[in-house]
Amino acid sequence: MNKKVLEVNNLQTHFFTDSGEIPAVDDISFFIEEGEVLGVVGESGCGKSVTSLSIMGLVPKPPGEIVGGEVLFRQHGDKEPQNLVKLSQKQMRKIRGNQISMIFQEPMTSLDPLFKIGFQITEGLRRHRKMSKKEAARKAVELLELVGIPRPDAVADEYPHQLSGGMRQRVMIAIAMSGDPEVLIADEPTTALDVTIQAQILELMKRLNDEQGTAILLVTHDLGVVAEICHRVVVMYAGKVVEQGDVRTILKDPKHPYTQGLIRSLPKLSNRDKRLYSIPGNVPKPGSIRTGCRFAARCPHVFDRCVKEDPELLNLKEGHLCRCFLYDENGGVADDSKATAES
Amino acid sequence: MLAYTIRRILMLIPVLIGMSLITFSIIHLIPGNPAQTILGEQATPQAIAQLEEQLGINEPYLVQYFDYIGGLLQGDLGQSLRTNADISNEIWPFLAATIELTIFAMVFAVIVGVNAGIISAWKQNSLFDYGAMLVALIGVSMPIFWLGLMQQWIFAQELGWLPAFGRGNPRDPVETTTHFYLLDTLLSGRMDQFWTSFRHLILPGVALGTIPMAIIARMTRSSMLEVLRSDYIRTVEAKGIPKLSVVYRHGFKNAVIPVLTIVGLQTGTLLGGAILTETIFSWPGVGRYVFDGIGNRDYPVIQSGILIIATMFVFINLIVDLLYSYIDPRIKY
Amino acid sequence: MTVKPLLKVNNLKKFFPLKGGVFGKQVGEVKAVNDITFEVYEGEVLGIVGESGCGKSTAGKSLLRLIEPTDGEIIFDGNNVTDMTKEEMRKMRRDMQIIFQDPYASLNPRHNVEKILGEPLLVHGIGDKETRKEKVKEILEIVGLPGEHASRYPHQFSGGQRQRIGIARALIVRPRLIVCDEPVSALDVSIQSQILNLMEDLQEEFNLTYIFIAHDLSVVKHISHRIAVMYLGKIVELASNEDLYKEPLHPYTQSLMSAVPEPDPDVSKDRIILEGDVPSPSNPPAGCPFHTRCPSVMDVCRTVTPEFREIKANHFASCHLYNEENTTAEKAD
Amino acid sequence: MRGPEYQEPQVSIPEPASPWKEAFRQLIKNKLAVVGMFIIGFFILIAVIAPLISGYHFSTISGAGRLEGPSASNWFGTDDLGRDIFTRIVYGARISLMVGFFAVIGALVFGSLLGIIAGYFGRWIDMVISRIFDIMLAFPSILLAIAIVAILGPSLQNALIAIAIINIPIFGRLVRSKVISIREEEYILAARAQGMKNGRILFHHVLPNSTAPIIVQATLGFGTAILEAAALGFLGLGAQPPTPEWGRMLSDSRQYIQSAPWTVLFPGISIMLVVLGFNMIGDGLRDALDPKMKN
Amino acid sequence: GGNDGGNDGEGDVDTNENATETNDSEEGEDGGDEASQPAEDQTLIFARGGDSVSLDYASVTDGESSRVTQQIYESLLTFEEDSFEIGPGLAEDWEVADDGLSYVFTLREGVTFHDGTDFNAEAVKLNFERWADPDHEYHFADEGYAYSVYGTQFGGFQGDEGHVIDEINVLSDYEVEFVLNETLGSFLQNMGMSYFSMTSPAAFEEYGSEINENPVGTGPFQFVSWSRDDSIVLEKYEDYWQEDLPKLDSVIFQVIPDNSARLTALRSGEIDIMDGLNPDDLEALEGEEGITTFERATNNIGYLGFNADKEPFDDPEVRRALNHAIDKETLISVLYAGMAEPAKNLIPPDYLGYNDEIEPYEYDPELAEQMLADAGQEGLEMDLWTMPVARPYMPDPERAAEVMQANLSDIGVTANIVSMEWATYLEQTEAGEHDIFMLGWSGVNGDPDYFFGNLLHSDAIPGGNRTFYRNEEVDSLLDQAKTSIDEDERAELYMEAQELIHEDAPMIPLVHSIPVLAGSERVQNYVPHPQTSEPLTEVELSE
Ligand SMILES: Nc1ncnc2c1ncn2[C@@H]1O[C@H](COP(=O)(O)OP(=O)(O)OP(=O)(O)O)[C@@H](O)[C@H]1O
Ligand SMILES: Nc1ncnc2c1ncn2[C@@H]1O[C@H](COP(=O)(O)OP(=O)(O)OP(=O)(O)O)[C@@H](O)[C@H]1O
Ligand SMILES: [Mg+2]
Ligand SMILES: [Mg+2]
Repeated sequence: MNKKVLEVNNLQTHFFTDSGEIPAVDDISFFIEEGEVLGVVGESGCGKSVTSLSIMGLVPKPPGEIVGGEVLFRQHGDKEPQNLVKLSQKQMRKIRGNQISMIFQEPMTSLDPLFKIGFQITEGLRRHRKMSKKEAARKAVELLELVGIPRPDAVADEYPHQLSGGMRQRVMIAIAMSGDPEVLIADEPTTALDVTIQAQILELMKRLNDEQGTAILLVTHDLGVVAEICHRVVVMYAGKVVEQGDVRTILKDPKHPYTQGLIRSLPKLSNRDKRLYSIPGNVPKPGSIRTGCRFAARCPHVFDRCVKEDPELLNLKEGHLCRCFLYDENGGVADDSKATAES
Repeated sequence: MLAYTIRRILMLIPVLIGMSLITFSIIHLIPGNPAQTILGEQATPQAIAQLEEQLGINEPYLVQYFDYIGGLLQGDLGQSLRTNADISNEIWPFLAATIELTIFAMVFAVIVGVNAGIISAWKQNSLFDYGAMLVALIGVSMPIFWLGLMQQWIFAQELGWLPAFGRGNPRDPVETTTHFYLLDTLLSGRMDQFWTSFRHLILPGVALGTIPMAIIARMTRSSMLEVLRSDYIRTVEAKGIPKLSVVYRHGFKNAVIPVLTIVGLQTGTLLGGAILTETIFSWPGVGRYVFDGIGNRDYPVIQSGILIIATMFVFINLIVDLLYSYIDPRIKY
Repeated sequence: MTVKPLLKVNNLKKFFPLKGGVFGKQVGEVKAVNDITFEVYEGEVLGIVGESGCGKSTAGKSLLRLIEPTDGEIIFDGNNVTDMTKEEMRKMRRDMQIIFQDPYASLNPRHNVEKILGEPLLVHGIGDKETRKEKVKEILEIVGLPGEHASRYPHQFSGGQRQRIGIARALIVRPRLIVCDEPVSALDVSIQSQILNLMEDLQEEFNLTYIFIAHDLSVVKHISHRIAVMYLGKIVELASNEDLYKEPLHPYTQSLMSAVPEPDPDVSKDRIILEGDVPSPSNPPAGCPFHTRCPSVMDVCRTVTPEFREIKANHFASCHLYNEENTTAEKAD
Repeated sequence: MRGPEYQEPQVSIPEPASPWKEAFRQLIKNKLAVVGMFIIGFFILIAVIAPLISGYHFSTISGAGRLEGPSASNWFGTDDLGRDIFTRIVYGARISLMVGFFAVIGALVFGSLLGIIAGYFGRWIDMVISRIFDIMLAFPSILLAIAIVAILGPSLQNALIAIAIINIPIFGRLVRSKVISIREEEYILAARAQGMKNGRILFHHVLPNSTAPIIVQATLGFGTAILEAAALGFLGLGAQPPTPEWGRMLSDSRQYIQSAPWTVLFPGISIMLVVLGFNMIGDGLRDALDPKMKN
Repeated sequence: GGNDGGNDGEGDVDTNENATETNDSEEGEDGGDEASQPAEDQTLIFARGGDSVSLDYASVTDGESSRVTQQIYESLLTFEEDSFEIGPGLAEDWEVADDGLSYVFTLREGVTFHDGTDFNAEAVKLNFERWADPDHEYHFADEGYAYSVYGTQFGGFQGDEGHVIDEINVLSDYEVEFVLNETLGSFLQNMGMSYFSMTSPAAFEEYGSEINENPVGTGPFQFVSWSRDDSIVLEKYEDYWQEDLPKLDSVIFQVIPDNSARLTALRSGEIDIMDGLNPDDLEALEGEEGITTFERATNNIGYLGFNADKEPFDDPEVRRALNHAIDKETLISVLYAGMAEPAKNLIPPDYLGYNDEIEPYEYDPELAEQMLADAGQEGLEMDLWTMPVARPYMPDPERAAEVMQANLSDIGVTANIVSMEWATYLEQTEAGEHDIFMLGWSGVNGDPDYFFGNLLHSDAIPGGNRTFYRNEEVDSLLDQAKTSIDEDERAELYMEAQELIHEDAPMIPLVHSIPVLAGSERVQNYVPHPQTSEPLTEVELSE
């Protein structure tokens, strides 16, 4: 079994706003192994971005704050993992962009419009590695080549607005890859892109994962993307992990009613059902439901206990976890659920 | 870029014509006969009639206007009715005094305002933020003439730290070439005079600069807050760049455009709005020159003064516009 | 499905002027919609897919003359929409409605739901106050919202609920044709299926005709009877749902389909990954607009714009690959 | 099919909260804005009940009690004509508030009208109106005000007119830009798609949505107008004696700043407080109504 | 202006004197001087509220201009240090023909202009002709020059009917004759006015119409520089004809518009003399270490005039009643801090023919109210016009109006204060639009005719007579006094006129203000002249 590079344990990130405390990330645990692509899926507002920002130590503060849990990062060669949550901002800066880097959803707005591409790619490097200007310039071109940008020399001398969305996202990846990170966190890297461009970027990420062995935490809401590139998947709902497992299990044999519903409600290219399945109700904001299963209000199998108690994340089988009262420890169907559960 | 500059300058022409027309109409709507004003209560009707004749103020307005514009095109601003002096010669020292004061005030306002704004945004909701923004709020609410009076009273009269009036020590007049005292004293190598002139600038400069400072601080803060929340700043943060560099290099550069706009607008306002400060601090500037001109019904003086101020204002904004494209590569005209 | 065309669009064009230069003259144009022709039959759903910026929205808005088309002909139910006066057009709007992509931007934040939904009735003079109120309640229930919500304001609804309001607004005047401009792309997956189902139900219930615009091929495929694929302002392929999926003719359609990721790890596809980006519509390439990225590009593609022709029965495409003389050449490859 | 009966997971929102009520709720959460409202409320109160709270008349001259310091009988002392400064400040509140109110209303009405015309009709009308605004704004406002007062003659009423005039382009531009930007909003497109006429779109959709920034500007404009009136008063171009206008009181007393500082202190503080109050409310309103609007 | 006068300096004494002085100032640095010892730096800074308009003395009338031109220029005759008593100036001697139609002036020899050229009879002729003759090459009418004082004092300009100077004859290099076509009682007084002083003919040649910025005279100081609205710098004219004078090395006229800033500057020693002291500050200054005050003899009148053409002010009884209503003492204490005399006549007390026998109308509100009632004017309401600008005789007209408004309301009269732009004010009062109005008058040459003739003679309607007072008897008394050249006879006539005027009460004479200046105690020999300005020839700074 591979080593875990990054381990998130019971992470809690809350926002303290005028309208009260919002537990955007509410007791989340998962890990990434070396060279692995882990997908985090979930609908808008369920806390995916906040999770990734928490790992990076970039939660906007105020109003956000990590109120509990730890983020263990095991650097290559190190025995003892570091708890990133405990590090000072200064120590964090050494890790950010160097050992862990991140790319964002909006390629159109994620690059500083006033600086040249070349500068932006190597800004972090020059800081972390004390590179000379010349070296940095060469490295920038190298990285642009790596992410498959045509005319890398010219592009390094251009400004972001001169590039298309796909190119910019490649540049973002180049920036992220500049420090040879062990973990790359990609927060919805293709959501804003067209399908044809998305295919290019996914291809690129796959290649980097293969060739450089970089572990990737891929945040997305698109199960298609997950199927395409991820090895394992974490499904989030309203700030909580509801299901976790390898990609085949999650997509082919999901256990949690939410995951099931999600997959069934997708229109698919290959078969045209007359009617889509749909999960009723709305996606709740984290914090709007305080007790019971967060999904209870929309769940077709809901029964009394769901509303009263918080379900635990159960290990159904090796590496497949699910947070639902329908199941018991061993992946069987729990007794009390049978009464109300319909098929 | 060049095309844009040319277009902008061409676009100024109707504005300038409109301005001159409005100024001209306004001043001729002002009641009161310049001849009577100049001669005062002890003048005889004959003397007034004679003076009117000589001043040429009995001509039809349009004739006067075209005379004026004709002269203007040849760089002739006309003559003051009161002093008979050529305005083009006479106005420069006033203008220089105002420009020097304005620049000083603006430099003060920009340095203090921008940094206060940046730090406030950086340390949002900190004690500094609250303090600075409260001060800024009071700053924009302060009647400038009252602030000036209070400063003069406290720092010049009660404490005696700084001179209360004028541009320099009257006993030791500055040898003027450019009429910018700081420059003139440097040119003549008189460091003592330079220091004196500088000290004279402090009170009026600070009084004049306080309101723009407050406005700039508020603007910088809100602009910075927006920028600091933006995606690309998060990217820079994710690269592990030190906060100072994030805030000043990336943050401020991106936040600077609205700040620059305000600086441009405020500079224009200061140029004309210095009347009050100039009166309080006996600063021989162009605001007072025009204000006195109004009092004296000195048409050419009012006309030229306002036109020059407005033209400068318009050009400052042009420069600001052009600066945008220098700072922001996305703006190409 | 009847075979009567409800809407005929002939050679529709929309070019946006590009301004620049010293005098702000037009220096070019964005060919957002560049000569498209199609028909929509009563009761059918015509899907339009294409990547961002290919002109889908522009086409949709031009159909309703919310944007004045540059050229072309739109015939709705035998009436030439392009020739109508303003007032005729206004009346016409009862029959042709639109649903927008952004459920946040398309509802007036200052109006409550009752006003939003009641206003279309009012301007078309339908019913009195009471009946309008009734109708609002009725339509709300139809789109799956409690009637009491009528007094609420848009900000009190979630995205999906807002989109339901948008649909209700389009529906309340009982139109015959609704242009749906990406009605689900801003929504979450679980909400998206709700809205898609709702729209399907409504279509059957009220015998509506939809022009359904989306960039998501699987969504379009799910809801449409026929699909038009757009690229750079042109329709490159138009066929029935089944035909298009079974046998995409145009290389662009083929690569688009292969690029759509399926949420099924077992479906393994031969991906055709296109090179580069979509060219700018202000400077479209000569010849076939797709030739810069086409995997099977030929010399003729670079110079000659392919004709939009019926290649198989009811299956249209514009590609040189299917020209008589080229077919053999291609096969030989 | 729709799922089984599900209860909406709603955080209980009190029923129909119009954007205005929503904004008001936001506003009263803002501490500074509340302080501002108290300040303005206070000044309005003393302005209204002025005759009740002071035993003097604002123009009662007493040669004997000149330039007396603050005392139990004259809370803020007396001025050079022996008039009670407190009384004059209290009556002065009437003047300042009135000037602020009418100048802003005037500028608002005319500015909005021009702005709507320019923004809505566009083309050459917009060109002409915008150029006029440009030209007016190119003049330093205080100079323009001075010139206008010079034409009309110095008086409170004329100062008010001048202030209204110089503020017209500020409101005009704001309204114009709002109208133009709102015209591009999707809900306006939607309204057109519903078959609404231009007039209806303008009055039911465009205008209600531009009110927020206008209200904010108007509130801040109160402060500016009061400052401008005081500046004109200070230059002797505003209210004429014995009207107890604060700016005028300041300039009349400035020669006594050393011997009798209270004569200068209190009018200045009053101006500052009122303006501060309006600015606080304005800032609060901006945050509450239109968080994106800057400056 | 250029300074070539220094080298042309003749006379050993002068040069010696210079040498010693320079020595003094160079060596004095370490020498501990006594208190009364002259200071080493003889630069006097005179601070004032406004700048000069022009340095061509005759073309401007404002006091601030003449304050400077007094130092640069001299006229043929001069006034006594502190009165309008006439004495020799550039003319050593003068002779009047018996018929009063010819005056011969004998000029001082050896006087040079600052540009080194000689002062002589030709220069006198040229200067006078320049003013009198609109076609004269140095008249500069097209450049906007106007010589209104000349017109006023000599009855107009060449070609005008009333112009009294018929011709000017150069009898010799140093003798010049003025031939008049009618007698003028104030002719000699006029010759003492600083307006009629001598500019170098060579300077006209050189500077043309820019003479206003390049003054060249014979006075004790010569022009160095002028930065507008800021300062004018003058320096000692080394070849000045009065030996050992001036004592100052240079004089700087500094503009500080704000009264209190000016006082601060004085206290801090940045300036030496300041004009326009707030009367209220006077008390504070008394006994203040190092600061002294100078009172200028009064030379003006501030009055409240009635419009005798309007009801009810055409009724002398009403006018007299209102005369009793105004409390001049309060006015003086509130507005002038005591630095004014209550007025009962039109002319200031030191003037020729001042009638001290006149019993002033006492302040008596009850009597006033009674008299008004008797005249049938109860509940009288009127507009009280007040000037928008401060004048020498009325430092704060609007406040004064407020005080009088209060006085009037005490007797049941409602006065609405009306103010308008200054020129308009003057035009409208001249046109008789007002009910009652405030205004004043300042003397220029110490001659009573300048007051009476301009303010109360019916010939001055329309014009200076804004009360529309017409009394033929008074007119004829004034006419006789004007042309007479016998001082005693003139005094007699004026006394008589004043009695009639007092009885008719066309105005309420309010005050003769006493301008106060403050200065450092270092300033020696400074004597303010009633004329509002004075040469600083004798002034000296002590340590
Ligand atoms: N700055 C903030 N202030 C207050 N609440 C916040 C803030 N940022 C995030 N949240 C809350 O955290 C929750 C999770 O947000 P997050 O951005 O992680 O969602 P997400 O899963 O990334 O959604 P999306 O798919 O839209 O990107 C949101 O519902 C929001 O209420
Ligand atoms: N008002 C306009 N002025 C100028 N160009 C425009 C305008 N509106 C659209 N365009 C241009 O026309 C082209 C087509 O735009 P359109 O909005 O129709 O694309 P779309 O297919 O709807 O894209 P999306 O999927 O992003 O909504 C784009 O290049 C766009 O930049
Ligand atoms: Mg996110
Ligand atoms: Mg679109």
